[in-house]
Amino acid sequence: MNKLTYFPGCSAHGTSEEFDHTLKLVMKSLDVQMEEIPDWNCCGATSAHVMTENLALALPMRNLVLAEKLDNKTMGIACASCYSRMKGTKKHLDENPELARKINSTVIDEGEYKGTIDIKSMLQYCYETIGLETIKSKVTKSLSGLKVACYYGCLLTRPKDVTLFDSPEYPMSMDLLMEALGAKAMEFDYKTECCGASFSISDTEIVESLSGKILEVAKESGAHLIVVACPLCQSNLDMRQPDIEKHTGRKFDLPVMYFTQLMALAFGYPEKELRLPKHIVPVEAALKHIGEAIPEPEKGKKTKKAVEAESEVE
Amino acid sequence: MEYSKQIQEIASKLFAENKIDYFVGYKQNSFDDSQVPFLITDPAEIPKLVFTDQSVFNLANYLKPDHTKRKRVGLVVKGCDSRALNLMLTESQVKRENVYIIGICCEGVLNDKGEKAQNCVECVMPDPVVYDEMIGTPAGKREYKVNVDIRELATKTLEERADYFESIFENCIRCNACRHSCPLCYCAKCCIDQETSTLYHGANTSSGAMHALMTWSLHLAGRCVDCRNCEKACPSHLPLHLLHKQNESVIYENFQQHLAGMEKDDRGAFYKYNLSDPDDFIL
Amino acid sequence: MARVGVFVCFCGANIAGFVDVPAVVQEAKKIKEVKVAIEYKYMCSDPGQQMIRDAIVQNRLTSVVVAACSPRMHEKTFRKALSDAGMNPYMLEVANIREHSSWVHQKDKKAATEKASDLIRMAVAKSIANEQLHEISVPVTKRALVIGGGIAGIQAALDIADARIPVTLVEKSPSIGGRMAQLDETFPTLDCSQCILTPKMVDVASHPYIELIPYSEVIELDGYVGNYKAKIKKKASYVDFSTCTGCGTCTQKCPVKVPNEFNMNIDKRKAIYTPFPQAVPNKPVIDAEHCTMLLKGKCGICAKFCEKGSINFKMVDEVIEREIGAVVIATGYDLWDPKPYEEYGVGRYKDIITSLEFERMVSASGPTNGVPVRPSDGKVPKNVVFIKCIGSRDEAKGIEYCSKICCMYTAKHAILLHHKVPDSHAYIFYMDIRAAGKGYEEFVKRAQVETAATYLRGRVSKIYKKGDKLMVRGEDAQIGQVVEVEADLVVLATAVIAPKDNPALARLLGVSYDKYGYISEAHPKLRPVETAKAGIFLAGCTQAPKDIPDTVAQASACAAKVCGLFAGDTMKKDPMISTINNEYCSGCQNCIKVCPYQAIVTEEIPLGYGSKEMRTVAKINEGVCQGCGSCVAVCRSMAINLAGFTDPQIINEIVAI
Amino acid sequence: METEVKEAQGKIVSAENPGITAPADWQPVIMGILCNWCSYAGSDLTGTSRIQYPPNIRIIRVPCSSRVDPWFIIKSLQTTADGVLISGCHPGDCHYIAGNYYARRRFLVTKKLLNFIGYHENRVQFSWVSAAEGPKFAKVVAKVTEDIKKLGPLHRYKKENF
Repeated sequence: MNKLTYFPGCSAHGTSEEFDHTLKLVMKSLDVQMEEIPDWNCCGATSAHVMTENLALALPMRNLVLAEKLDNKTMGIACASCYSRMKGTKKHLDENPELARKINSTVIDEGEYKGTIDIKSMLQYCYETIGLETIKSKVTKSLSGLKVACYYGCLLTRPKDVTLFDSPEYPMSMDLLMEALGAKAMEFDYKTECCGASFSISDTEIVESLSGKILEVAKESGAHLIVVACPLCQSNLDMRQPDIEKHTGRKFDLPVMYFTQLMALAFGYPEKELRLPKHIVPVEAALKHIGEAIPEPEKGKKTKKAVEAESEVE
Repeated sequence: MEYSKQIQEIASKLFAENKIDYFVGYKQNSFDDSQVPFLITDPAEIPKLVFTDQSVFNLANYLKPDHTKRKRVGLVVKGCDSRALNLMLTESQVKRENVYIIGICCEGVLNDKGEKAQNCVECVMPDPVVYDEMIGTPAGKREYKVNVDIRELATKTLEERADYFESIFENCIRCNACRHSCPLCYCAKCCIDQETSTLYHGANTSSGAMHALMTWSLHLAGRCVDCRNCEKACPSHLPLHLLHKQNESVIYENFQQHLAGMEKDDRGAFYKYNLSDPDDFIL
Repeated sequence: MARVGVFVCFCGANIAGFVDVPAVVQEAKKIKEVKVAIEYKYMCSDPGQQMIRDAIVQNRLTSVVVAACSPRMHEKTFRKALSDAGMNPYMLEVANIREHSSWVHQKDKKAATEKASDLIRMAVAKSIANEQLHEISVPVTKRALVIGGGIAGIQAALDIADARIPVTLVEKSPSIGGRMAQLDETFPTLDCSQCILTPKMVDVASHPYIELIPYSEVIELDGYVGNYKAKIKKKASYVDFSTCTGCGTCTQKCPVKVPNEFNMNIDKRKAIYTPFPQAVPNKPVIDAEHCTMLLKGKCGICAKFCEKGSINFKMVDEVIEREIGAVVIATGYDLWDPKPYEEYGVGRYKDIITSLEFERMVSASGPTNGVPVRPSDGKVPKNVVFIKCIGSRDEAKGIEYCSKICCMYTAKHAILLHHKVPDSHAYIFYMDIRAAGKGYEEFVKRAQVETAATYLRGRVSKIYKKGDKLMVRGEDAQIGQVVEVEADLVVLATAVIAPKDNPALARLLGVSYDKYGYISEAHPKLRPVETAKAGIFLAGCTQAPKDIPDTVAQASACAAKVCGLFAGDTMKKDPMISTINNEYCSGCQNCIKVCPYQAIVTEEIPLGYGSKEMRTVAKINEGVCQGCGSCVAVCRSMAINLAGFTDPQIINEIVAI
Repeated sequence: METEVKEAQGKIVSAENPGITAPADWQPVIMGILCNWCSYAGSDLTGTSRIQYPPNIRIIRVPCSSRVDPWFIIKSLQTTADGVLISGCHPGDCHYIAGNYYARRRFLVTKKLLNFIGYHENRVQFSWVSAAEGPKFAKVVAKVTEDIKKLGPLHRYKKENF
């Protein structure tokens, strides 16, 4: 029984409720007990850190202080930008203890900041702490035949020296996770490109062009659907898809699912548990591909040749 | 501390096995209870050999080339003496195979007032650091203490110190006994005696003495083992150890707690350096 | 009794303006050893020197003091004047009354004058203790060792050998030629690299004064300038070069195929191979890592087919020694591995290649017979994107410096692409175009105009796959927009880096190297081809990125330096070095401990006059001693003295005032 | 320990030994021993850039600070000099690789020993001056001169005839 301090972030209880829900299911079957931080507050993403630095630090710091109270080693964070704020803040505070003491004493009454807790995104937690082998073992319904494009977004692996997780430019953890579930992760170059998140209210056109690009390349890769680990990515790619299609005049119908949804599916939960109705772009069609046989591309042979290239005897 | 018997046995054994040509030890003085260095070539004289807390001299001095003529020598050394010998070996003044070393784990010798000598009270290494045969039980390395006189002088004003040392230098008669008694002053021709330099070292004046003694102590800085042979030899009873102990304390605290002659192949603090040596005294 | 002449210089108003020179001269006259004291406007001028020469002769002077500018300025000039007058040049002392008096005490003429007189007294006193010194001549072994057989090594070796000085050229690969042999055509003239290089390679092989040792490495160097001893390891080639005719049957018959490093692993070579057709020497070697005979003891086909029986699987590495006088380091460069550029998909996409791979493709003798093709499907590319500064000028992923040659060879590649595939189009992403050099800017223009290559100023942020195309997205800073280019082939201009074993070599030769691994020159401006260690020179990219013209120029400069070093049978050396009076030496060997140049050794001398017994004393190696005086200060017996700065001289100075 | 310098009726009172006084216009002699490659070149630069400094220093050129035998210092103090300044290359810059590291050790011990037998620590000073530090050399000389003026003339162990 692993224990995990859980920080859902604002969207988990709203737009990305399906993420939160399936995450809890998955963690249950992975035998992880999640303790949600009592009375957690906004991480300050997007708005706070453009206003005042200290506020941008104070908000996550309070959450960290609360998190340290329930004494678990690790804190798992659902939302990518919450994750980025928290981990960034922790790094900053650990590097400037003086500042940490100042903020702690002035604004935070919940207790003293120790900087002991280890922060992980839920993807990171599944990949590093639980491990692919355990996940494989839990799979009851393989997703074989399903082609997915894994989209990590900008914050999950960046900046490198903050996240200290996977490659900042071409991460593979989610892809491998999907392969573990039996699905086929396609070669997808836009997995870390910007989706225009912070403009999703102010200037939707930018969002459309940027997200449009992502959808386009995902389509190119031949994927049936896009897998994400971030609510904002999800809403941008899913919600805006119709408008994007209207603008570009291209039909994508690429459902955008959370990796936890697919995990839940693979772990044998019924489809209704996945909260599919919440999706704008219908998912069902894509999921039909499960079970199909994928024709082995000649790429595989090539790689074998590459191996021989080392030294071959006629 | 009474090891006369053991030493006599070893000496006779060495002569019997023809391992040595000379044996250098101590002999009782006829007129009082003090002792003198005693160099024997004839086994018949072995019974005269003694070793007690009166065996004050550093016999390593008798390994100087002009004394032993590079013959094979059996030698009695205390802790401090063995450190001097160690340096002589490192500086290739003595061939190891030419000397059979009888190391004494020293419990300290007496000064002429009959109490334990100052350098023995402050001794850091009473056991021999190099030997063929050891007598007594090792006491191990002791903690280094800055010499009591140095500490006391440090509390004096600059002027007081100056006057004190001027009086010392005034009383030096430039007999060079200190040099001759020091096992580490083995130079083929001492710089003080050289034509090129006598001019500068001056004659028997306080300034001449100051120059000679300062140069001498700087030549021994990082090498002096505090055996106090020089002081015992000085006819004017000058506290020559002050200069040496001063240098030793400076070197100890600044250069990785260096002490002379403790390890083999250690040539002394001036013949190596450390990138992190103190630099703050330099503008 | 010493007879000293004092010559005080006005240096125009430089000295006379702030020092009362006549008064100084009067003061000098009072010193009892001073027989003559003269003042003059410019002592360094011919008439000035003439005065000195005359005075020396007329007054039978034993030493001379010139009170003028810093000795670092004119000491040599005045020494020459002395020797012209038949006096030992080292009887000169210079009193620095300009830099140390007139220029720094301009507000206080009296003090400046007093100080000048004092400085002269000191100089006079010192000069009295001066000894007659004579230049030391060190024998030199007239043979140069050149390390590296690229164009730098080849040029240096040929130039030295043409001066009839024997050269040993050591190359670690089986053939000389280096990087230049891999190039197709060279900027800015587009003349074929092979055509201009191979004749030189042949010259090396046939030159009577060049000993070519291929497939070997220098493993040890000791000694000092003019008298080095080098140990060279000849790697086992398993082929007896003396009998091998280079017929090539073995290579045809060999069944083992190995990636061909000469062609950047685009095609295969055999396990017994010559790197390329024009190789010098044109003899094959066996690659022990892949030969099945050497690995598993099976096969041996090459041996069966070799008529001469030159193949010998028993061959082992052999170490040979050479006595040499000077060394030229010319180890060339490596190319940076672009792996860190993950956003470009380096390693994932076969159609992203490096410039040298492209160079091999367009080379007529290359693996694709001069036609660039896409590694993925072998199609001929139409749209080719070249990206510059891959690794260069990139603190985040690569190195800070500019690799210097990429701008030019990329322009060349655009032109070559146009030649080979006329209907193709080249897009070039660049940060700046650095085309400083004869005919370089024009060459870039040519690429832009004639071949209509599209130059886009900006970095590429992303490369992604679209069908079988590569989409290259980057910024065009000139229009301030993001652009996307659909490419069939992407060529990365990877940075030039120092060979990875440069530091090891530097340590073994005892020269210094910088943080990148390049060998450091003695002075960045004034001694660019020498290392800090006397007699060791450097040429080409082993020092820093360079193009071929610069490399060749530097190589020839090295040759000139080597020839200069070898002019005459002995090297002249400054006599101001340590000398040991072994009568006083007690053999404690502390001087050996502190000498930074290992210039002190021990010697055995008789214990006393006519004695059979020996004692050990120290001995100075005149060739090595640089005259720092460390040993003098640590010698308690004062047995060592430093000529020109002896204790008597310095003490005289101290007590003179 | 040392009493501060007092300007008493236009006289300099030695900080070392209040018993010793000197006229206010008294000028000390400072023996400067400079290494050829850094400090001497630096002092030349001071000259070529016309930076002014007190005229009390008398400069001796040696190849390297490691050439300086401690008894040069003692000698100077006994004969002509009221103070000594020794200058070499910065650590790591030694033209002879490591000479100044050996020198640094000897200097420290010598300085302390002289202070121990009654010389004020400012009598003997050391500096690292590079060939590029013309201004620094001027500063150093000014400081040393100032210090030694405070100390007044050196009286002990002076030799009249030698």
